[in-house]
Amino acid sequence: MPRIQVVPLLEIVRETPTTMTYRFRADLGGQPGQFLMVWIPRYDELPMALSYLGAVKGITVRDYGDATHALAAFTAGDRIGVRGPYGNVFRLEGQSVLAVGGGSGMASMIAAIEAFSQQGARVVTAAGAKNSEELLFVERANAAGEVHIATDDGSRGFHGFVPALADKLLARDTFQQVITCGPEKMMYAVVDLARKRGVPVQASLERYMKCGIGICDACALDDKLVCVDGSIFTGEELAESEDFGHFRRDKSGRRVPA
Amino acid sequence: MPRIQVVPLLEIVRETPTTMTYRFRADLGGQPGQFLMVWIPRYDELPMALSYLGAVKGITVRDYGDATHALAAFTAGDRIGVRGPYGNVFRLEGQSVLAVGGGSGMASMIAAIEAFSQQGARVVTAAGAKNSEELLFVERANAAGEVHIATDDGSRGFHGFVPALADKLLARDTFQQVITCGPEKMMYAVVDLARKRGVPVQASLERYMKCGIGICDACALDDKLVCVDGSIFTGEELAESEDFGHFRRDKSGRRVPA
Amino acid sequence: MVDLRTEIAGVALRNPTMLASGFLDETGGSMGRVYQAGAGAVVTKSVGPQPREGYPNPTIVELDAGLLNAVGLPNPGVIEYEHEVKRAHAAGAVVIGSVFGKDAEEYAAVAAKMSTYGVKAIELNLSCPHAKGLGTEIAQDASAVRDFTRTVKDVVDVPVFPKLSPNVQDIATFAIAAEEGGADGIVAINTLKAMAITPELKMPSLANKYGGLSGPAIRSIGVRAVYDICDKVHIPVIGVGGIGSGRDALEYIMAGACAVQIGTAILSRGLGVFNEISKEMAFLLEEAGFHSVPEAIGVAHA
Amino acid sequence: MVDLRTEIAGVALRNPTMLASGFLDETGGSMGRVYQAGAGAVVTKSVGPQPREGYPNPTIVELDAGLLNAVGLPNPGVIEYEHEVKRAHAAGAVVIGSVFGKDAEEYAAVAAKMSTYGVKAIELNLSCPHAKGLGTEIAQDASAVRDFTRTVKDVVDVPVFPKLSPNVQDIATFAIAAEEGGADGIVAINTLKAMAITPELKMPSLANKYGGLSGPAIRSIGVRAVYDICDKVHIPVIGVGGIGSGRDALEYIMAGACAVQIGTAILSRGLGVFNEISKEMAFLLEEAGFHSVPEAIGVAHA
Ligand SMILES: Cc1cc2nc3c(=O)[nH]c(=O)nc-3n(C[C@H](O)[C@H](O)[C@H](O)COP(=O)(O)OP(=O)(O)OC[C@H]3O[C@@H](n4cnc5c(N)ncnc54)[C@H](O)[C@@H]3O)c2cc1C
Ligand SMILES: Cc1cc2nc3c(=O)[nH]c(=O)nc-3n(C[C@H](O)[C@H](O)[C@H](O)COP(=O)(O)OP(=O)(O)OC[C@H]3O[C@@H](n4cnc5c(N)ncnc54)[C@H](O)[C@@H]3O)c2cc1C
Ligand SMILES: Cc1cc2nc3c(=O)[nH]c(=O)nc-3n(C[C@H](O)[C@H](O)[C@H](O)COP(=O)(O)O)c2cc1C
Ligand SMILES: Cc1cc2nc3c(=O)[nH]c(=O)nc-3n(C[C@H](O)[C@H](O)[C@H](O)COP(=O)(O)O)c2cc1C
Ligand code: FES
Ligand code: FES
Repeated sequence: MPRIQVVPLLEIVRETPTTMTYRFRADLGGQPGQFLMVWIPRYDELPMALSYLGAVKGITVRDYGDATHALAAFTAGDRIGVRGPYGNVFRLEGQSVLAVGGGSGMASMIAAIEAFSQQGARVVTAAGAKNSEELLFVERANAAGEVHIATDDGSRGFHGFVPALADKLLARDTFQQVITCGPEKMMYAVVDLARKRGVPVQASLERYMKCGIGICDACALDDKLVCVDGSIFTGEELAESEDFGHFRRDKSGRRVPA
Repeated sequence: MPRIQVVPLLEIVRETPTTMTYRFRADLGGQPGQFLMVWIPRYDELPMALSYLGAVKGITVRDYGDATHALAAFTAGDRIGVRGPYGNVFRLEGQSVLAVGGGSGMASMIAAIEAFSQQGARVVTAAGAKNSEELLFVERANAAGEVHIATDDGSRGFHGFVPALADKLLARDTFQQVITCGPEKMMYAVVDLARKRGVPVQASLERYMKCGIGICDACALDDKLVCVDGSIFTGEELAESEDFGHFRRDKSGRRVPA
Repeated sequence: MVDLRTEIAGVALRNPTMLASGFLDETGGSMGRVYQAGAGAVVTKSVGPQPREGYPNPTIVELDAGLLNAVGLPNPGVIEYEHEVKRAHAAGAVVIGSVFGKDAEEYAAVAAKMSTYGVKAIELNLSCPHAKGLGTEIAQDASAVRDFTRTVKDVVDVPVFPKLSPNVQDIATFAIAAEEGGADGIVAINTLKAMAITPELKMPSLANKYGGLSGPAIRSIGVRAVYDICDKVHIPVIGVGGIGSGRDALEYIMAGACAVQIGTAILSRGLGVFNEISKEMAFLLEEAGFHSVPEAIGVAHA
Repeated sequence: MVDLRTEIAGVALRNPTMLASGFLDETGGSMGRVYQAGAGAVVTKSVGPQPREGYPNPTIVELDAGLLNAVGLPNPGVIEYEHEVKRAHAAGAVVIGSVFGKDAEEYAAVAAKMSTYGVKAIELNLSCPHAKGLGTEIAQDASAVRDFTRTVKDVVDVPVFPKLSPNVQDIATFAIAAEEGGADGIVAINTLKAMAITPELKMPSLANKYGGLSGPAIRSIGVRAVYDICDKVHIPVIGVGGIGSGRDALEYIMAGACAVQIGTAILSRGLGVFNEISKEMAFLLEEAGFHSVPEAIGVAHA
């Protein structure tokens, strides 16, 4: 049996002006934080987090470059290929969790936010975006707990970057754990401030990927592989990293500024 | 994992002047009547019935041609390759069974004789051989039930061929089933007389084999394959056969007189 | 419902699954049975001018992902083989006669004889990887492929399908040569040169040491061969190598094959494999919006 | 206890398992980790003169019995790659530098540069089956293999190991040519030309359409290649293709290889595979009465 399943898209939901959710049935599991390799026929194969884990899976994709733009033109009934789930899982480690999401990073965290809340934890979400329209999964996070919002342009909530909002929340409240996903500079700030306050933190990293299964080295981060050792790393791991926040690998494997 | 297991010979027992039993441990099952493909390194790979089914398996081989002769010189510790078990199984179908064995044919039946007896059936064995020295597994058959003997030279028991002995036993006693293995002419006679008396009969046939797994057609009998449809056939199947008792296939696939 | 009928060089098939040469086809009884079990046609064991015993055992070894064999072209010879073809025909089978020889003339003589038995086509085994002097080297010399094909074509009236070896640099070159020689179709691929060693015995696992690899292991090699060939020739192609499901068969069809042959999968799926693969193909074709096999042929080239 | 140390053309290895080129060897961090996980040596990703992005995704497809890939030789270029080799060395790794180029001069230039990084040997990737103009055609022309090897040999001091393609009629011919060109050893085999099609999408599964097959599917093809090569040349051979257990490795060793490379098996067994295979080899060698790896090399030829 092939590892790739070709599935028709059942439903496509616009989440923000640049972000869509694609729903499909596939014969695969999936836990909070895991991702699929998604084949957009004739364009590319890309890693995408599972934003819905139930019987009808979902991925939530920002129209970013060529392939994701092509995907934005897909309609229900069109087919994509999926394989996975890959990567490790957000682990619940305390009774109160602060989830800090930036932009489409919320797509990787929303399943964890819901799962942690179902497991009885108190989950507070700090969701950031360029502007109010680009906020992702605020309702779902709200159903799972308290939500605080930051926008770069101040069009909703806190005016500024989400790490600053997170810092305020950490200052005034007690959290046993932080999880984060978003642009790497943002996560770098979040990991830094969580560590400074002694709160355990898990961050889901993004790197260019080819195989997704730990053989090609495309996703190398120091001596680790984001696809199999991650995509979620702990604050301790990241504190030791030379690459995190500073370098990534381009498609040729060159180490370039992140 | 390779399908062939290489096993050291644990014990070699001379059964008759021309026949030896080879014991070995192998990680395979085996039911009465089934056979293995036995690789005699540097010589040949041959089908051999399992004469012992327990933890320490056994095959019992007549020193017949080049390969079996070479095997006769093997000593404990020497290695052979085995794969299987292959073929179908002698089925118990009544409360009293007549087992008719000719020469090394007893090797294919002895496990059935013992198993049927253990399952509570009355098993009478008619064992035939050229002479008293060549009689095979008489003690084992004796421990499982009554044994009658026929030798071609009259050196022990009934003087004559075993089908004649079997006919006498069938005449004076009631059997619900006959099983047989031995030279094909002998089995032909046994099948014939059992059918004439209306007693269900199963015969284990020998044909030249290459694959043992139903793909090469070397062992064809009419439109059946001895390796997977047999080696055990019922009297009804054999009554319809054009080949049984008359033709076999040589190594080139030519149909030649049996 | 999807129409599974297909056609190769005028040979009509009730479905695109054929029995591959060398599997249950040394005897007419078995060929009839395979046909009745659902194959669209049966290809005979490769038959030569004389009876041939083949190599000593072990001749067949099961590996992780396929079968390694060096049976060495055992066959009863073309004269005796008439009975087998007759028996297969009596059971209703559509029979394609596979032949080999030591040179073009012997190929032609065997093919001519075989064609008198009423076979629907001749398959030229130009590609057995383990019998020295019998087809191996032939299939590795494109001009020989052309000449052999031409010589056989000159003496038979039925379509001629050379079967090509994958043990070459560029199989399409050989397909072009076959087409130039007048071939009515191409069969690809035969087994790959391979060897297994049994470390516990410190020796090769086959008596012949060398053998040919078939089964799932070679499927992607066969699909590529068919894809390449179909880019280069205009005659129909029959795909073979590692097909064990309707999906596998469709890989070959979409690569450009008109029909497929199945061998090693008999081991895992039994004789029902022909029927089952036909059904699986019909299901997948329907799902993909096709109404017949010909519609799907070669679509992966788009 | 069996002594697992072995040696190839003067390169001493703590055990005969090496990381195959193309697996976790684009970065020094990963190479160091693989070495620390137990590999006897690591072969770098094949590196060329310039940075190269490779092909678009999908580049890797998992099949029943192996992996199909068309990554297209992505690499950071030999200049940048110095950092990676340094990092691997810092982690203690024994590194063999794999190189490619568009012609003999480019091979030589890259090899010369690479050899200044302290690699223990140069592997010449003469055999990538899916990157046009980069090695593919080279490895299919025996005289080119000789000339390329000679040109590289002239500019480096470390041993040179051409890596050969199985996509040829007779791989031993190429090994002989490499030996004539002054090769210090041979690596065999690279991947087989292959293709997978996704019928549900009616298209090839790889963006590049064509790819190379690795993994269990090709093991018996690689064992045969090594066996053939060892019959024909006097230089050491490194076996690669489908090795996933100590038993598999011993097939290659008994066919004549001095050492083995492991790639695809990382997928099923993880990085522990090097250590585990070493242990399995030691166990089987001991059982077979051997005291060291060299004793077992080539015994299947007896
Ligand atoms: C584990 C993981 C989970 C992800 N989950 C999501 C998600 O849920 N939603 C979402 O919108 N995005 C997600 N991404 C990022 C997403 O894969 C890229 O943004 C997307 O590939 C951009 O592709 P493109 O072709 O449109 O852009 P391109 O124009 O091709 O590239 C733009 C940038 O996207 C990134 N990119 C391109 N191809 C890949 C690739 N194969 N692997 C990784 N990054 C790539 C690179 O940084 C590149 O510079 C995830 C990435 C990873 C590693
Ligand atoms: C299902 C089955 C179970 C058998 N069980 C036993 C058994 O328990 N004990 C026993 O002594 N014999 C058994 N035989 C017969 C045994 O396989 C042959 O007698 C043996 O192969 C002779 O080999 P050889 O090389 O010594 O003789 P050769 O000189 O090679 O051949 C002599 C004759 O043996 C037969 N033979 C040779 N090779 C094969 C082969 N590969 N397959 C089948 N027959 C072959 C042929 O009839 C041949 O003409 C069995 C055969 C079958 C089919
Ligand atoms: C045991 C065996 C015998 C074969 N004999 C022949 C033969 O006589 N002529 C031939 O053209 N191909 C022969 N082949 C090759 C098959 O016809 C086929 O090309 C190959 O097995 C690949 O198909 P598969 O993977 O479906 O088995 C043989 C293969 C096997 C395994
Ligand atoms: C993803 C991938 C990338 C590869 N890249 C290279 C390469 O850059 N240079 C090379 O010589 N071989 C390359 N190969 C071939 C391997 O080194 C090896 O020869 C082949 O995979 C067979 O070994 P295996 O079955 O253990 O994987 C690559 C193979 C794969 C699967
Ligand atoms: S994407 Fe290939 S190793 Fe991570
Ligand atoms: S021995 Fe091959 S089919 Fe029976």
